[in-house]
Amino acid sequence: MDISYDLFINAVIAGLLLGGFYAAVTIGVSISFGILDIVNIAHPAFIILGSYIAYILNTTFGLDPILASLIVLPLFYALGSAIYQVYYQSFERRGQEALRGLAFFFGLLFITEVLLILVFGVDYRYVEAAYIGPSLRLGVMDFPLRMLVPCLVSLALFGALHVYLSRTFIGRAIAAVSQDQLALQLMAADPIRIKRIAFAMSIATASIAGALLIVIQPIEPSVGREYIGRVFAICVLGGLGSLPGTLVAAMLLGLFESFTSTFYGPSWAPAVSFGFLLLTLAFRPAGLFGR
Amino acid sequence: MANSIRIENIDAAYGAVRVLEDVSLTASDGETVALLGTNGNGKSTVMKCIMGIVRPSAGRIVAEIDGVSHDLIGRSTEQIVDLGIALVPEGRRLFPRQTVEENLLLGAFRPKAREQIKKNLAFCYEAFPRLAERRSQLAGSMSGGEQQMLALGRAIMTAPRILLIDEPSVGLAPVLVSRTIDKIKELKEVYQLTVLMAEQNFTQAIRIADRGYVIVHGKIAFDGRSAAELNNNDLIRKFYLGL
Amino acid sequence: MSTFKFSLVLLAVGALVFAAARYVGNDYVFFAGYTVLQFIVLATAWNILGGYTGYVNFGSAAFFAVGAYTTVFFHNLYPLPIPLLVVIAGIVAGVIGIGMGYLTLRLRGAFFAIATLALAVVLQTLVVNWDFVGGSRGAYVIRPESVPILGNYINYLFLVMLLLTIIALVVARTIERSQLGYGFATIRDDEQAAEASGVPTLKLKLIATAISGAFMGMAGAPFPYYIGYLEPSSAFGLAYAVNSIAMPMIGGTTSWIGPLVGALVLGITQQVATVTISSAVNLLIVGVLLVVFVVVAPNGIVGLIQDRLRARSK
Amino acid sequence: MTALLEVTGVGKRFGGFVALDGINLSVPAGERIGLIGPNGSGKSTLVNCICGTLTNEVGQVTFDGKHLNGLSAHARTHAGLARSFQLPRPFASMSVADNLRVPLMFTVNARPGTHLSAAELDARCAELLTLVALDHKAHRFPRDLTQVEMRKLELARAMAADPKLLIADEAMAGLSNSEVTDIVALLIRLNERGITIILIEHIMRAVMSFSQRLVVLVSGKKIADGKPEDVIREPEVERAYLGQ
Repeated sequence: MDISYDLFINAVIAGLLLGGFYAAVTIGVSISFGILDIVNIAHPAFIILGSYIAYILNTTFGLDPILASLIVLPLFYALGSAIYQVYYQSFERRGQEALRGLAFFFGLLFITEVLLILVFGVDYRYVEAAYIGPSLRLGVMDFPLRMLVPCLVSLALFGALHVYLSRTFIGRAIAAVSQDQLALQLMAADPIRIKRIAFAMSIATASIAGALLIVIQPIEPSVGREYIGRVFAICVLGGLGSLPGTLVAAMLLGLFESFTSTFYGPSWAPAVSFGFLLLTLAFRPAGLFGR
Repeated sequence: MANSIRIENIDAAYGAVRVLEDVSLTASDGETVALLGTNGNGKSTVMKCIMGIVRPSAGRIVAEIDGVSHDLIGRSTEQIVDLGIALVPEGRRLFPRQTVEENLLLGAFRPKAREQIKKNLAFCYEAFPRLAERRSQLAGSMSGGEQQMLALGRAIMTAPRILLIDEPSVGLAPVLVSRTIDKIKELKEVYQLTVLMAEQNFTQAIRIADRGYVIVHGKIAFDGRSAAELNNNDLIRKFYLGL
Repeated sequence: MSTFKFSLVLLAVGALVFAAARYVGNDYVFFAGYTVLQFIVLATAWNILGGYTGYVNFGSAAFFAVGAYTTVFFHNLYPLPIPLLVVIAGIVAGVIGIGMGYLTLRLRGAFFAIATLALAVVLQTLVVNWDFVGGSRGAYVIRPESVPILGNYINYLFLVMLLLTIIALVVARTIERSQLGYGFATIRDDEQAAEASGVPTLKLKLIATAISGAFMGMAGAPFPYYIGYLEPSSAFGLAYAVNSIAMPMIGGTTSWIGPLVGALVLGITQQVATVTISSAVNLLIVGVLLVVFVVVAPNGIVGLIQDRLRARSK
Repeated sequence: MTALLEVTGVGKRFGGFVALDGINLSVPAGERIGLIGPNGSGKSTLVNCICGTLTNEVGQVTFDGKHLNGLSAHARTHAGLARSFQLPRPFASMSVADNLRVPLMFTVNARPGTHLSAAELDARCAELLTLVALDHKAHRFPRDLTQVEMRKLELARAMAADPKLLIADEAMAGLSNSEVTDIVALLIRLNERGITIILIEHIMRAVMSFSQRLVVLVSGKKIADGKPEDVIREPEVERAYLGQ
């Protein structure tokens, strides 16, 4: 009985730590899909790109992967800015985002994945850092630092973005832009510029999320696909663009996956997110905290 | 310093449908001018032309802000707002999923407005105590009257010199209409604004208007040089109800 | 041209293609040809939902794999003739399509697209955990050395796929010209106006999803016999998903001919590139072409040709 | 005699905003009704609740003896309710004639006992196009139409569903005087064929010449309902338009 109690407690801890990390993976999609209504299904591919960049900087210069991701953050921001410009000019402005815009992001997803395969092959890659390996133990509770550090970084990122979106002029404009573009213009703000900033920020978060991912697990180019279901499930369940909702949904999914792997085996975990997504779409499309 | 707006002979069309024909009107410094007429006659389109939302096919629109003239045609909406012209749009167009306070703060997006944000916010809460009580409530959950107050407050937050208001009475019960009209007068006096107001509710509008125009089928049908001239109810009845 | 005449023409073309391939007599022609035909079916199937109604399916690979694993399942249980397997696979995949659609098609199109993407991951998870069909290790499906009359087995597979291609094209073209096709187009143009005109939009979307999914499943059914050894990562390969979108988008999405053109152009290019460069690079080419076409030529090759013709006639 | 359309106690809110507040409306078969009211008074919301584009939270809509609550929009069209949209929403990828073919195929042919052959479909399309004077544009696409023609197409498409009740939502906004006269005449001709019509319109001249009965909405409430000449003189209506 003692053993199953330990197992249970540790499954909860692992789930919460995993959920914290999922929050960082999802926050970019919460901004692009949840707030801006841009269905960027390539987001997980950009996260994997972030992982590989952290990997290169870690193996060649011995940089800490999370620090590395902060250094390349501006590059991701610029990439996001450029992608939005193409997206706006080619699809949004012409009202063709539904079919062709989706295909565009699907193409980007595919190109990124194939490029990574061409450069790095399909072998698993990993990084070195002091916190990968050791564990913090509190009685029966086990906190692997490999999970704890990403969870804390993720929560910090989450908190920073939440403050930014609710306390700054640009942040409030980002939250407003999908509600009423013309009204935003009447506040003297250029909605296209606001969207470009927001989308660039969403891609910038992929840099950090990527570094966290490769800290948690070794990666290969197609790992991103497993995250497509996860991020959109969390984003929809969290109520599209609501940051507190996203955090709660991420924790829930983390817990469910943790319990699934603990009691049924890790190979079943990817199916959990899909079940989440389908049930949400079928019964509560507005999410748990529906707007 | 003077703040005024002058529209000279504008035409406007949606596709092949002509909505405005040779419309000219002015609102001089410190005036409250009413643009009267029933729905579908082009009042909103005049407002949209001034704000750069609809581009006139002919004519000129010139605004004088603090004594400096600006040609408005060809400028984007956000540039026009940034000059110091605010529009309270038809249907209010609040940000429904943001709180009252966030809506007000969004009004202060332009750099000039950010300088006066404290003063203007305090004024809004003083002028509209309901907004102060409900500052953390979502805008979309408020009643029609409260939403209209918020829309006015949000426009004031942009620190305008010229205020345009499109149909403040829409969807409001009669008692709220007169309260809203009183508030517009109060705002105008405190901030020394130049006001152009499009309104269907004739009786309410001319209570505070210095002058007014009646627009029928896209043309200025009557140019009332004074409030007294506009008070000729029979004439208005003819224009309004087609009697 | 009536549907009957059109079918006859396609059958004649098909017979010619088959005769020509037999004349060359090289097995490689049949292997490569099979792949191109399979892509024509996938692209045509994708377009029945994506092109006609405007709902994007990213999960083509999932439907394809459902077909392939239906075959593996029966191969391990009780081997059936391939044409029968094709029919069963079509039914299974069609039913899955309806189920997915029923849960998501009432919402905005983006939700359906995302759900299809996730469907692929989940079905793959299921298969990986299902030992009867080989699990993560994969399954061997030994194809017979020869079949009666035709002799060579790959000739037989090629012929099955050729017939399936003809059926898919005839179905697509028939839909396009029928009441159903009108209904699909109204959904693509404006769903609210469609409802106001009496079009039962949800029902039609489900029909489109079922037909589209069924053909993808059918395209997958002979695949285990073609490849000999099926593992989850090959059946669920992203290449199927991206090709079934890229081919109609590059060819043109509004009529049956677009996916055909796109599949021929891209399919043949890929066969050539696989031999001369590498298979990873040719996938990159598909991705890049997809992005370039949706940005630069939104109506695909067919659209470009139509514009050219129109310009000349003026 | 029971009414063709019976709206009882219909209410609709958007957030805290009450768009419709307990609307009752009874429309006997064959009548021509004008529905007027200032902007934002809830006219379009009422139409959307009747036609199934929106769902009313309270109240009941009954049409031709049938409860409509819970019925999808297309089922209501099949039952004999047709509407035109305030902003025309043509099927952009189809020719003008094909736009009319859609309701013919999906609504008229879906009714038990009717089956139009291909030739009959063509004839019906041609007839409808002649009725709205668009016959010369049958094979053009909506993008080639002027705004006026687009409105006519919108009306023709609603008529193609062979409705018992037609709701025309601001079919005349932005049209010239003579065009308004044309459309009013067209609607009256349709009514003479036995179609009940609700016209939502701002152009008072059109409303007054069309309506046998006038209903006025203000702030989501019905404030007047009766003979047009009387209604327009009611102090409450005058107040709604002129203010007090």
